[in-house]
Amino acid sequence: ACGGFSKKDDASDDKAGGKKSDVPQELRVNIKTEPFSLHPGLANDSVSGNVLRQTFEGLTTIKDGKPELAAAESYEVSDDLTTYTFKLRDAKWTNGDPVTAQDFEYAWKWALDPKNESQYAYQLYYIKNGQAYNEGKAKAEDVGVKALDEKTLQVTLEAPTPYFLELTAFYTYYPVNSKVAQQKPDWYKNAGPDYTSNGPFKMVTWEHNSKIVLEKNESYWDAKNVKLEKIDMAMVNDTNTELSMFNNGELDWAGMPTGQLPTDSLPQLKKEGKLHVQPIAGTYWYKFNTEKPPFNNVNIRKAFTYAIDRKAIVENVTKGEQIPAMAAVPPTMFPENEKGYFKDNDVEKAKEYLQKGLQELGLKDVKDLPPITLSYNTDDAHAKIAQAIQDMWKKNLGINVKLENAEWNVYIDKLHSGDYQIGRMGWLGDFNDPINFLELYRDKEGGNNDTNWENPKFKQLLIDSQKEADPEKRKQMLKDAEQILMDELPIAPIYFYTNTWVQKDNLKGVEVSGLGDVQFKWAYFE
Amino acid sequence: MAEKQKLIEIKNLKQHFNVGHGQVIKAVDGITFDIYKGETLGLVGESGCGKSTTGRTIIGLYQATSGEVLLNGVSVHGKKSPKELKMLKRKMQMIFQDPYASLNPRMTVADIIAEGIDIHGLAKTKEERMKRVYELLETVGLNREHANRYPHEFSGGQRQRIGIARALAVEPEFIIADEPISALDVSIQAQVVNLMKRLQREKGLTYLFIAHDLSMVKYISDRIGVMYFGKMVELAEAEELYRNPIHPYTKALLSAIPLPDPETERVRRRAIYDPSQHQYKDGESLEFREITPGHFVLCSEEEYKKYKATHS
Amino acid sequence: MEKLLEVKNLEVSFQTYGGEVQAVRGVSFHLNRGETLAIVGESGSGKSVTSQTIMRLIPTPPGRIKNGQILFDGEDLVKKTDKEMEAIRGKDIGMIFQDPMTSLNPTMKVGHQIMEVLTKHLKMDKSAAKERAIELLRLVGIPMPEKRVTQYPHEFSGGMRQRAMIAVALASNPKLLIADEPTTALDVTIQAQILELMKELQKKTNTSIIFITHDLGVVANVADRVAVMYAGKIVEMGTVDEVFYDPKHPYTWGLLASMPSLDSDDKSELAAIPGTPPDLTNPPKGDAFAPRNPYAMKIDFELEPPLFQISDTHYAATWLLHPDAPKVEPPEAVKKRLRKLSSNYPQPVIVKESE
Amino acid sequence: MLRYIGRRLLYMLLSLFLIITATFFLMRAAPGGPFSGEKKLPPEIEKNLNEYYGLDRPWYSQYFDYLVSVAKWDFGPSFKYKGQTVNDLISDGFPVSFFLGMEALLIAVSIGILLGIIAALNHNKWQDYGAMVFAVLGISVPSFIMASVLQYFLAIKLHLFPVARWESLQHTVLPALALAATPMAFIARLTRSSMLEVLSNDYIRTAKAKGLSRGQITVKHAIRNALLPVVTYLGPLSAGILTGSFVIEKIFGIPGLGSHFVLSISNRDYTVIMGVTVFYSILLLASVLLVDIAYGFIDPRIKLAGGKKGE
Amino acid sequence: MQQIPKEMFQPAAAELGEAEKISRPSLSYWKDVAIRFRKNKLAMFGLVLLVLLVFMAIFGPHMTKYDYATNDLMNTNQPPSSKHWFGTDDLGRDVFARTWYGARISLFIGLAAALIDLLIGVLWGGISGLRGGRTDEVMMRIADILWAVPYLLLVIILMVVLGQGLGTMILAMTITGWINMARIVRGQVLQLKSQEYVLASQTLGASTSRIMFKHLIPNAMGPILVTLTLSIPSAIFTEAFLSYLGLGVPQPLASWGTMASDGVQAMQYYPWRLFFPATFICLTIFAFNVVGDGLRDALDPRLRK
Ligand SMILES: Nc1ncnc2c1ncn2[C@@H]1O[C@H](COP(=O)(O)OP(=O)(O)OP(=O)(O)O)[C@@H](O)[C@H]1O
Ligand SMILES: Nc1ncnc2c1ncn2[C@@H]1O[C@H](COP(=O)(O)OP(=O)(O)OP(=O)(O)O)[C@@H](O)[C@H]1O
Ligand SMILES: [Mg+2]
Ligand SMILES: [Mg+2]
Repeated sequence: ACGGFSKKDDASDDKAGGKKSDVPQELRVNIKTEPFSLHPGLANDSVSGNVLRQTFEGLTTIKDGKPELAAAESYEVSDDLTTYTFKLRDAKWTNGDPVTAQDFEYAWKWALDPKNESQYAYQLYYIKNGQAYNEGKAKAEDVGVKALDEKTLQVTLEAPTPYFLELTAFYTYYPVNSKVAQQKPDWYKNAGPDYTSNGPFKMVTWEHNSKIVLEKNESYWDAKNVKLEKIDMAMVNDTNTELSMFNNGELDWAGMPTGQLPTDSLPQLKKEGKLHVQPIAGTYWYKFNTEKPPFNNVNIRKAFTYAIDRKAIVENVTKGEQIPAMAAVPPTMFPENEKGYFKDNDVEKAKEYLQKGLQELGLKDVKDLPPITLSYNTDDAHAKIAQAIQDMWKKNLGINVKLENAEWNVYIDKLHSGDYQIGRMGWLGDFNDPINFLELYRDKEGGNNDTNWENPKFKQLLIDSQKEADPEKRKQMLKDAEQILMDELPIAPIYFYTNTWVQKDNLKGVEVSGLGDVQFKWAYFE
Repeated sequence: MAEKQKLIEIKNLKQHFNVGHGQVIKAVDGITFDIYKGETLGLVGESGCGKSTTGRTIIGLYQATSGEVLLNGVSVHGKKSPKELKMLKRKMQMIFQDPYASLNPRMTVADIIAEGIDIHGLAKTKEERMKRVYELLETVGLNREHANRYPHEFSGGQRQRIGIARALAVEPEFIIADEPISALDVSIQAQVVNLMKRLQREKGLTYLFIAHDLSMVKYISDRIGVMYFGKMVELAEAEELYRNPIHPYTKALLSAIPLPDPETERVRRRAIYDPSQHQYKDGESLEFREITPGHFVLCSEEEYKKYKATHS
Repeated sequence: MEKLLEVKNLEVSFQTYGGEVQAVRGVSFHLNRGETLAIVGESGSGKSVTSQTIMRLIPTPPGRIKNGQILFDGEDLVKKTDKEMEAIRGKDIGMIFQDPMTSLNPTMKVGHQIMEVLTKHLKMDKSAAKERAIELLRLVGIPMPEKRVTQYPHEFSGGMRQRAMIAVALASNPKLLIADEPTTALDVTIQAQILELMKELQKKTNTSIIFITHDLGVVANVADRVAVMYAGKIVEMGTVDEVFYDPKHPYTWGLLASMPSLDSDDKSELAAIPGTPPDLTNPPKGDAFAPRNPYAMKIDFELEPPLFQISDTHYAATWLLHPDAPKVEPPEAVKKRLRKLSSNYPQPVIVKESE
Repeated sequence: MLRYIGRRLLYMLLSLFLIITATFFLMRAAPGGPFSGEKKLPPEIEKNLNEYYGLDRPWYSQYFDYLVSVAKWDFGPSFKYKGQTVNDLISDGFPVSFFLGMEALLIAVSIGILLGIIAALNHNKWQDYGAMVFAVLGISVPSFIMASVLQYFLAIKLHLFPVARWESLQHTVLPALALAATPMAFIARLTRSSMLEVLSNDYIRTAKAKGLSRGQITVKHAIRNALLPVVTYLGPLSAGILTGSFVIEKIFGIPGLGSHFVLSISNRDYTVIMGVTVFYSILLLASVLLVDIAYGFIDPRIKLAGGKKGE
Repeated sequence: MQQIPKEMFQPAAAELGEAEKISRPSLSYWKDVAIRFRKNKLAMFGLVLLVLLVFMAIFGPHMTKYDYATNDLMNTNQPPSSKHWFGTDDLGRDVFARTWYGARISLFIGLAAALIDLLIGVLWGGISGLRGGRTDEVMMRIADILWAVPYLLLVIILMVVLGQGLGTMILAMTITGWINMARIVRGQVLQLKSQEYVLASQTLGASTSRIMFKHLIPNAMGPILVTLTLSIPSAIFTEAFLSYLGLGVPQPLASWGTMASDGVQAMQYYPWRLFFPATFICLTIFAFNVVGDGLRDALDPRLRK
């Protein structure tokens, strides 16, 4: 395959840039909390991501759901799909240093270096010897990233990775100014001259736990397309306050992806026509512990899964125009999954399966079922959904389910150790590929599986798909795998996530990706 | 008073208060005396000279700075089991100088008086308890209607009587009466004093009677001690003390007693005590010496000779 | 002579759950400038309540002035508001309370409690007030007053607290000093000193004093006139000589007789008045003293005695003065005191009919 | 006195040690760890991290190292906020919390005492009832509701104050009020109750007899005697309020220390948990000591220092 | 002068016994308190209010045909109406039914926590203050330590070790709840223990417990009652906080605390979800406060109306 994107013309930008308006180009958003770290190699949370995405730029960037070249000017892929050679464009760090291939090499190896406390180093495991180096089994030189010269970066992968370009837009793949970083290891701790970045904005203020102020980076290669002069990021971790601030004119944007809207406000906002909704790559599901009775029985799992009225939940409980999920992979990746693999709220079938399941378990009646507990981590939204579903199971199946909530860490501990029957979980895509959702259930021991479910066919399909170069064939393999997942139902999907927000009417050009990431590079006020 | 049996022995008792800034108030500064079974020892002296403190230290409300108090030969202040302590408490009682402060504002008079009865289980039934309370009320010149009232509803004298009734309730052997009658009118004073005497006769009670009213002290006491500035300056039989006061302070005290006779009052002259009149030399040791049998005075060697000469 | 204070038919009672305690039941007396009136009487007879009522200090509720007038310098204090009373209290009328421990603020230095009066009424500045406070403490016979001003009440002995109270009351040279048992906790030498101090002050500033005490010796020493109270009423009132040398009321007899004598060596029982005082919630019909009165007559249980006037200054409320009453002998101890007083009327006159 | 304080300081050190120990072991006993996020980390990464932060060493060595570093007043790096040390977090957050806390304390104490006094002086009159209704609202409405209500009415409806954030003095008013409401109400109730007690004492009568006005009596004689319970309450309260409140900081987006108390625990950010706990404990122990010393000043009859009476 | 028959002036023997009239019935302090309390109208009103609340907690849920748990997703967030008297919540459940179910839990929790706080706090503070010296030092430092150890952590551990349940919840609620009370009581005891009447009782040989319960605690009742009335709302909301940790009442059961903290999120849109639970909490606290005040007044014989 060959690279090269149909480079988008700057037509739209000209339009906006052409008519100089006197509206102050200052954006005020809320990022909820202090970012854990603004070092691309250390960041591991969405807040940090939301800031880094404005101040840094990777080889590519996601626009309109597709990777688009950014720091790289062009790239080439070897035929075996394992070697990428990127040509960098002439770009500068905020301190005037040129952005070089060495900066990328340095950054990636830094993150993989086991001596550095990078939590997201595994995002770089696709690179050859990345994992081995991180585990201390290989040397830095062995890692498959190399600056051939100032402007050429060669990346060798462990295996063909069809979505590698998407990955390079992720913040762990961002470059770091190696000159500064080597001299000043503390460069990333505060705003200041040492904090150098290569993105459309530069950070001028970082008051910890209080706010971050970004200003337009004049030395950014695409500065002429950046309209915003300033972004003021508040850290207010309260949904009601956030919306109130927006209503009071203290914010220009409230809600996802940087913040969040209170669930109770959604109907009214919708009614007033203010609410923006966008589906994103994420699925909310319940996991069954397939080794604990009665959920070791597939028919019982089916009964429980079919007896959920997802439509009622998204319309009346979550209210964010989420999409009822009768599949695992979000429609942003598999558009046909809006329909799914089974019927929503199929009470008839559910009852049938229940009977079948009971028979198989040798039980006469639902009363003979062992006590069933539905667990979730404490959160208003989870609680509401759990109560709604509890009620549905009671009405539809006549089964009384106990609810149990716990603090996050306690809960996750239980889930990972298999000390649960039904547990709530959600998954937000890291990159734009179905594999990200399916491979969770590839291995019984896989860290995020928790269901103790494993299926050899499913596993094989996923492994094979990695080597498949033909996107169509690959997609089919993944769909087949998903079909298996939906037949066996170790999980009961509930809905696909959406992003909901409100924004100033005259704010345009904010780019929210299918993964739910936001970029303000192209944003402007009319 | 054939065989005088010592009930209380006080040996070189000292009670110093640390009032901060390194200052120490020597409220009681080394006093030694005995109280015999069945007698009344009167204690008089200038206000602030340490009478109350002596009483309170004897009964163990203060931890003595030094010295010893023995009751029937047993030290009062040593370590004791709760039971022993309780028994000891029953043997000794105190009538407090300040009638109001020593009554719990939230207890009825009946409960206050019955407290000792309850503590020591002296009444079997409720009726018996109330009967005792009524008796005691009447004994001290109150009436039953008062049983259900609260201390703040009483006049000063009435409060004092409640305190007396409380002390009597446990039938102690030894009562320290700290100005028990000064707030009472004379007729009630007479009643109380009669009562105390009667109890003494009937039950062999022993009293340490602290008061200012010298005529009453003289009337009730067998012996009288005179205190001045933390020290006992004179101790003698009541009659003897009145007739032959030796220490100049005692003389001043006696001369200051007001008499209930307007005419004599108009002409009475009182002696004034000036501690410097002793003209003690530095280093001169003052000791409590017996001038005539049973009559002790705090004096220097020189004074002792002088007193001895004039009083025998 | 000019009247400074005139109390007319004062009635004070307390509303308690058990009923109304009629603490003061129609008390009338007056006080001239520069004069000392001693009030003696049975404990609980209403002496303190009367004096506190003059200051308008009885707690309301439960206390209530039911009736009467208190004319001070011609103005009726009963009608004054609290605000108006503030200007009089402490300045024109000083008061020494009976209970020195609870009457002093436990958390305020003694000196400060004295200084308060000085700064409030005499508008002294702090250092002057402190000087004066030390001086006052010295005057009332407290040794080392410089040290004592900075101590707290609980570090004082009972008598010292009382003297501190006296210092507070004397601080502003009041026109009227009400001393409620000011010397009960004092030894006789200090007592004498205090009495002298008060007399001196009286001479200097023409202060009038109401002196409540149980010590008849003190009464003899300080009083110009004496009022004897029983069960909320004044039962006898007269000059000090009249009351000591020619008492008319059997209760006064009882009082005088129950004192032990200093000179005698007599250890026989004191002549106490038998019985218990009446409960003022249900004051008995007739003469309140009757049940304890060995001279009681039938009428004493029926009718309250009227007030008889024996001389210009001598009053007593007892049926014994009625012409129809049998002549009775007072007890021995009283008989010894009796003298013929020339000022007496030939016959006692009823001045106030009982109702 | 000095000896007493010296002895107390020793006890404080001992307490601090026990607090640290208890917290250390409770923290380690709690499920989860600083790196358990939404998505489970590959075990090798977790191993690296544990090594990096020394969590792989045996507990006793970690524990003793920790004690040593506390003694050096160095709480180490935060596990979550990479690049920030716990000392940074405290020195960033505490001034903010302190300022806000002081403001709230001032409001709570001044208005609380005032209300209490007014209520007591007008016992069972309308002022008393009014103050009581006010106090009941304050007591029964916790700060998170109070904050939202204040925000809704004063910021959103009336636009008197900004909704949130920590920018100017104006921004501090609402959070301070929300923070102060409950303590204020409680102080008012305490003051009222002990004022009533005090006002029925004889020395108040004496003060009246001196001709002091009601105001003077209250200020000079009554308050001090009535203050003891308030001071008792104020000790731990001020330690708590000055180190910030999670709820208030969350609702108003205030960069104070308070949020770390809760977030560090949810995050299992071990060093931060220990750091803020130690910091808070020191404040608490100190304020409790101050309260005890204050007792002696308020009521000279209370002698803590002497131990036994009469010594 | 009015004529009086001569025979009236006959001497009459004084009958001393006569003076005794029917005295007021012999009442104990506590009966006295009860009588004084009953005379206090406001306090009685508070008591009636409490009784009413308890009554509603028992019978309220049966007054409506709706159940506290049944969802009605088609009718979520309905304002109060003749059908749903207090409206519905965001799962369409009847707020009226939930409020009175919640009352059961919250009233129980409030009372239980208050009682336990009272018991432990008063004893702890009382002993600490009365004994003084080292005992005081040790006891108060224990309280400080408990107070300083992060509560959240403590509760998480409790939850993990003991699991969910009523016992764990009560334990979690009281583990630090009593400390405030202990501190207040200690302060009072320190102030009161040097009072003369305590000394007087000591000379009578009164035991420590007697001095405490007869003398110190009755005289410290004012602050104790005030603190107690504070501990009730704080328990009600602590329960809501514990729910957050999974230690509260299991959903879908409601308590006033959880309803209010839930409702405050929706305050701007569906105010009734906050209004009802919050109002009833306030009413409860109001009732407790006036009862407490009435009790305080009744306990103080010096204050009489
Ligand atoms: N607050 C009150 N409530 C009810 N009764 C009261 C109150 N204060 C005083 N009394 C009653 O009023 C009567 C008079 O009391 P008062 O204090 O005037 O007596 P007194 O003559 O001063 O006695 P004493 O010489 O003993 O001080 C007493 O019977 C007392 O019980
Ligand atoms: N708790 C205390 N702290 C400090 N000093 C005290 C304390 N109690 C008493 N004193 C001092 O001790 C001395 C003696 O006091 P005490 O009460 O024994 O006198 P007293 O002889 O009873 O006098 P009074 O006849 O006036 O009651 C006084 O100087 C007093 O100030
Ligand atoms: Mg004394
Ligand atoms: Mg009196």
